[in-house]
Amino acid sequence: MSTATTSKELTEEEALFEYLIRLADDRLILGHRLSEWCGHGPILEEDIALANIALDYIGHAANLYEYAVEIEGEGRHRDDLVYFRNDVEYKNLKITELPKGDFGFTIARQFLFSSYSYYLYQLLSDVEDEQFCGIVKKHFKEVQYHLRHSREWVLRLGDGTEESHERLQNAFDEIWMYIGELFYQDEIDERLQDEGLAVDTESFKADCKEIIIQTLEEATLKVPDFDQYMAEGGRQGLHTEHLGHLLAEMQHLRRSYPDADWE
Amino acid sequence: MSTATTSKELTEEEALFEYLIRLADDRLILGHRLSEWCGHGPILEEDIALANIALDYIGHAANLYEYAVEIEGEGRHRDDLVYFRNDVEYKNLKITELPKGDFGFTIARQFLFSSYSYYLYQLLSDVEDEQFCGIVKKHFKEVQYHLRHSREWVLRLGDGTEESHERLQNAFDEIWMYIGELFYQDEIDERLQDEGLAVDTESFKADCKEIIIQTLEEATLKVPDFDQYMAEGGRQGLHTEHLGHLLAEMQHLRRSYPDADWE
Amino acid sequence: MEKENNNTTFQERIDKGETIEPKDQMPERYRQQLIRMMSQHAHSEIVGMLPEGNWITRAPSLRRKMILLSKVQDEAGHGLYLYSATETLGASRQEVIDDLLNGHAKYSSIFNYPTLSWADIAVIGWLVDGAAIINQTMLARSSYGPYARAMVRICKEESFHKKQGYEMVATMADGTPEQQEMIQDAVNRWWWPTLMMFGPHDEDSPNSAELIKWGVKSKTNDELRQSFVDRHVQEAHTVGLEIPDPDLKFNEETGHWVFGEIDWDEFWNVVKGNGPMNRQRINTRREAHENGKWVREAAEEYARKQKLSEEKAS
Amino acid sequence: MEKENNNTTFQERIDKGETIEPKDQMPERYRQQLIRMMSQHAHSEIVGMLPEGNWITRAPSLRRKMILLSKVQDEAGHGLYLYSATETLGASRQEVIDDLLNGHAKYSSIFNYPTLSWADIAVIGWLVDGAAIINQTMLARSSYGPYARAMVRICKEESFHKKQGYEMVATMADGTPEQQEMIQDAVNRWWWPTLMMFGPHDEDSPNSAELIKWGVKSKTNDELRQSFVDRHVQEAHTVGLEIPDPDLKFNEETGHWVFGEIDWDEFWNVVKGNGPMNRQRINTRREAHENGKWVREAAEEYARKQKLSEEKAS
Repeated sequence: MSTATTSKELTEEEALFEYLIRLADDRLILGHRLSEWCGHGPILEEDIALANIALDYIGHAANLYEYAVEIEGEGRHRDDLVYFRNDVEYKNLKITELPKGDFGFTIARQFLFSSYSYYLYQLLSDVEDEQFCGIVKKHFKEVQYHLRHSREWVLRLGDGTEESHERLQNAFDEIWMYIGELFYQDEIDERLQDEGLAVDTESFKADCKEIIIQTLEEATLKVPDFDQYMAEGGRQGLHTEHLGHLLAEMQHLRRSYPDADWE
Repeated sequence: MSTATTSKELTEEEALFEYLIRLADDRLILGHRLSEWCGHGPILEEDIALANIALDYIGHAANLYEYAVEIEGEGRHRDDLVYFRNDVEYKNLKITELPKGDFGFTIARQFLFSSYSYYLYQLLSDVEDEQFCGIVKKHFKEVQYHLRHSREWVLRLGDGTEESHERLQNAFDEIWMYIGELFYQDEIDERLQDEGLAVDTESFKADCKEIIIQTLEEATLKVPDFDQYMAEGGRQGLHTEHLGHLLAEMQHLRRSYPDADWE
Repeated sequence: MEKENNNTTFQERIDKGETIEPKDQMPERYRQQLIRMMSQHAHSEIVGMLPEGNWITRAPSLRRKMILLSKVQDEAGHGLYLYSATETLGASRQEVIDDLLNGHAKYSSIFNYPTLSWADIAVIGWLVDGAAIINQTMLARSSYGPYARAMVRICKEESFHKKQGYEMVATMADGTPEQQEMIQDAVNRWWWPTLMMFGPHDEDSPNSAELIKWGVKSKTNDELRQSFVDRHVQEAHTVGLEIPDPDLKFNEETGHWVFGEIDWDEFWNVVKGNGPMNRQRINTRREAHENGKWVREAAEEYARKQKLSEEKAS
Repeated sequence: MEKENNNTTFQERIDKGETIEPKDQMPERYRQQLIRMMSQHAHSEIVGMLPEGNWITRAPSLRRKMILLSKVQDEAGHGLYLYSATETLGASRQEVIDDLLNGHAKYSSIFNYPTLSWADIAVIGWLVDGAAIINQTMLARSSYGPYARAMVRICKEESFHKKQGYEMVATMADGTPEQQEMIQDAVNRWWWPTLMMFGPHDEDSPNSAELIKWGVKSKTNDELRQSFVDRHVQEAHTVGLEIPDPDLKFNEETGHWVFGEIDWDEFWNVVKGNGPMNRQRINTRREAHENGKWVREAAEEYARKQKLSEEKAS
C-alpha cells in the first residue's frame, strides 16, 4: 500500500507515473487548502486571487494526473487517482497538507512553495518528453504569477505593522521544518534524470534559498535556520495526521456512490 | 430522500421507528461533537468526563438504533443507519450538530440538552413498550449525571471570573435560537402519544424552562429571550451546513469499503 | 422649482430611453434607490459565495470541482465589479460593506438557505442563476449606465453558470436511483425559495412602480416570476424532474404555467432575518472581515511606508 | 555517614523485596528517578490519547467507536492515576505537566508517530499496548508501592485493550484484500518503532543498572524486548501477518526469535524531538492547556467564592 518499490523493479513508465503523481498530488492538496479560503479571505481581491491560484493548482494536477493515467495505460480515469487512493498512497509533500492557518501562514507557505515551483517548472520546461513538457510550459506563466503574488504579500506583511510582522515571522518559524522536503529526491528522480525526464532539485537549491533569503530580509524578517531538523516522508506516503481528514472530506461523496457518473 | 411522509401513511411501527431514530440521531451527533474534545479538554478530569458522556450518548444511540432496526424487521444492522444515511436523512435536532465551540459553548449546549433530556427520559420511562422502556430506564441515571455535571459547570463558569462569565453568556446567547426545537413535535409524536409510546414535550416545557432560568440566574447570567426566533427543521432533515461535514468525516472509511467487516 | 424642473428633465431623459451616467444630474432618491439595489446586488454575490463554497472541497469529480471553484470566483468578481459600479454613485465600498456586516443592508434571501447535498449545487446553478439571469437581463437595460453595463457582463457569465448547472441537473436526473432521488430532493427544497427571489407580489412591492418609472426596472416582480416559471417548468420536465407544486398546470389560452401560492410568511420571516442561515451567513462574513483586519492594516501601512520612501527618493 | 547508612538500610529493604511507601525514607536519587519515570509514564498516557483520539470520529462501526472512545478515556484515567502516584513523591501535577509542556519532560516516543489509517488503531492496541504490558507487568513488582499498585490496575485494563486490538488485527487480516493490505501496511510502519519502546540496548542505557539495583525494574531493556518479540511474532503468524524484518528467524536452541538491528539513528532522532509528530503533539497539548486556562481560573475563582460564602454562613 505505502512502501515505495525500488527503482530496479520499475520501468521507465512506472517511474514517470510516480514522478507525475508526486507533482500532481502536491498541487491538488495545496489547491484544496487554498480553496478553503473561498469566501473567507481578508479582502475581496484576495478571495479572488486565492481561488484563482487554487484553480491553477487543481488544473495543473488534473493535467498531470491525466498524463499519468495515459502513461499507465490501464484505462483509469484521473479521478480514480484523486478519489480512490488513501492517504498512505498519496505522495504529496507534507508542507502542502498542513491546515491553512491564518492568512500569514497561507502566504508563508505560498511563497516557499512558489519559489520552489518557479525553479522546478523553469527546468521542467526542458524535459525530454513533449507532452510532459507541454503541460509544464502551459503552466509556467501561472507559476510566475504565484511567486510574484506571494512575494508581494511577504513584503507587505513582513514590513507592514508590528502585528503582521510578528504573525508572518511565526508562520515562517512554524513551517520551516517542512521546506527541506521540497528538495527531496530518491531513486525515482535519479532514474528519470538520466533520461532527461526529471529535474535535479540540487541544481536550483542555492538559487531558491537565495530568493527566499533575499525576500525575507527585504521584508525585515529573520531567516530561520536552514540546518534545523527537516520533516520528510510525504514521498513515501508517510504523512501528518492532517491529510486523512482532508481526504475524508474530499472523497466522501464520490466514494459513497462509486458507480455514479458526475461528469 | 428527505421529506417526511405524513402519519396517515405510516403504521405504528413506522412511526415508532422514526421516533427512535430521532432520539438516536440526537445522541449520536451530540456524542460525536463531544468526542472531538478527547485529548483537548481544559483539565484532565474534563477530558475524562466529556469522553464519558460522549460514550453514554453513543451507547444510548446504539441501543435505540438497534431497537429501531428490530422494529423495522428488514434485517438491517444499526450501523447501516449510522453510516449509510445522508444528512437530509438524519433527523437530529440542529442544536446537536453545531460545532463544539469553546468549552463554554459545549457546556451551554450540554446543560440545555441535558435539562431537556432529563424530563424527556423521566417521562419516557413510563412508555408502554417494555423494550423501549427498558432502554430508557437503563440510561436515565446517566442522564441525571449529565445534568448535574453540566449544571455545576454553568455555575462555575457563570459565577467564576469576568472572562468566563462573558464567554458563557455569549455561548447561551448564541445557542438560544436552537432550543425551541427541543420541544418540536409533529404528527409522529402525536400518533405515538395516543398509544402511550411517546412523550408530549409540552407537558414538561414549563419545568424545563424553570430549571434553565433558575440555573442561569444562580450563575448570575442573563436569561435570553424565550420568544425570539427559533430555528427548526432538523426533524425533517433540514439541517445546518455543519452536519454534512461531520458525516463526511464519520462515514468516509466505512463507505469506502462497504463490503468490509469491522465488527 | 429648479429642482422640480431638473426632475422633469430627468424624467424626460428616462422616458426617451437615455442612459444616465455618473456625472449626470439625478434625483437624490434615484441615486439612493440605485445605491440600495446595486449594493444589495453586490452583497448577494459575496454572501452567495458561501453556500456554494461549502461544497468545493467535496465536489465529486475534478472537473466539477474546477467548475464550481471558477463559478464562486466569478461571483467574487461580480461583487467587486458591482461595488465599483456602486462607488460611481458616491457610496464607498467600505460604507456599503459595513452596512452589510452590521445588518442594515440586505442581500438576496435565497442565500439564507443551506446547501445540504451536492445536488443543491446543481440546482442553484440551474434555478438560482436562472432566476438571476431573468432579473439581470432586464437590469441590463436599466437607465443607469454603470449598472446596465455591469449587468451585461455579469449576465454573460451567469448564463454560462446556468448552463453548467442545468447540465449537472440533467446528469443526475439521468443517473443512478440515488442521484435521481438526490436531485429531486434538491429541487423540492429550492423551488419555492427561488420563486421568492423575485420579491413580493406587485401590489406589496412599494419600490416597483418608482423603479419602473425611472427605467431601472422594466418588468414587475410577478411578470419576472412568470417568465421564470414558464422557462424552468419546461426545463424540469425535459429532464424528468417534478416541480413540487400540486397546483401547477398549463393554461392553454395564455400559454403560461399557473402555479400555487408562495408561502409569504416564510418569505417575510427570512427577509426579517429568521431564515435557516441568516445569522450564520452574517457571522461568517463578519468573522472573515475581523480575521482580515490585521492584513488590511498591514497592506495600508506598507503602502504608506512605500509612498514615503518614494517621496524621499525623489 | 548517616546518609550512607540510610542508603544501606534502604538497599537492604529493597534486596529483601520490601515495598517502599511514600512516607518511608528513600535516597533522593531514588525519588528523582521515580518522579522521572512515573511522570514520563503519565505523560505518555496523555499524549498517547492523541494518535488514537485522531480516529474516534472516523471509526468504521459503532462498536469500534465505543471501544476506542472507552480506551482513550481509560488512558486519561491512567494519566490521572499516575499523576496522583507521582504526587506521593512530592512532585505536584502542575509542576510535572509544566515540564511536559515546556519540553523538559519526555514521553514514550512511540506517540510521535502518526496514525494514518484505521489499521493503525488496531496495531497500536496490539503492538503498543502489548509492549506496554510487558513493561508494566515488570513494574507491577516495582519496589515503590504506589507505582506498583498503579501498574497492577493499569495492566489489567491494558490487557483488555491489547485483546481488543488483536481482535481487530485478526478481523482485518481475515478481511477483504484492502483490509489485509491496510493492516499489513500498519504493521510495517509500527513494528520497528514499537521495538524502540523498550529503549536503547542495555549497554547504552545508563539508568538501567541503577533501576534494577533499586528494584524498580527487574529486567533489562533487551530482555523485555526479547519477550515482546517472542510473543508478538507468534501472534502475527497466527493471523497470517508478516513482520517487516528480513533478519527474523527462530533459534531452535534458545527458543527465541532472533531479529534484525534497530535503526538507532531514528530512535535517537525521535527522542531528541525530531520525530514525525513531536512538535505537533506538544503543540496540541499546549493549545489544550492554553485554551483551558480561563476554565481552570473560573473553577478556582468559583471555589474561592463558594468557600468564602460558606465561611460567612457559618
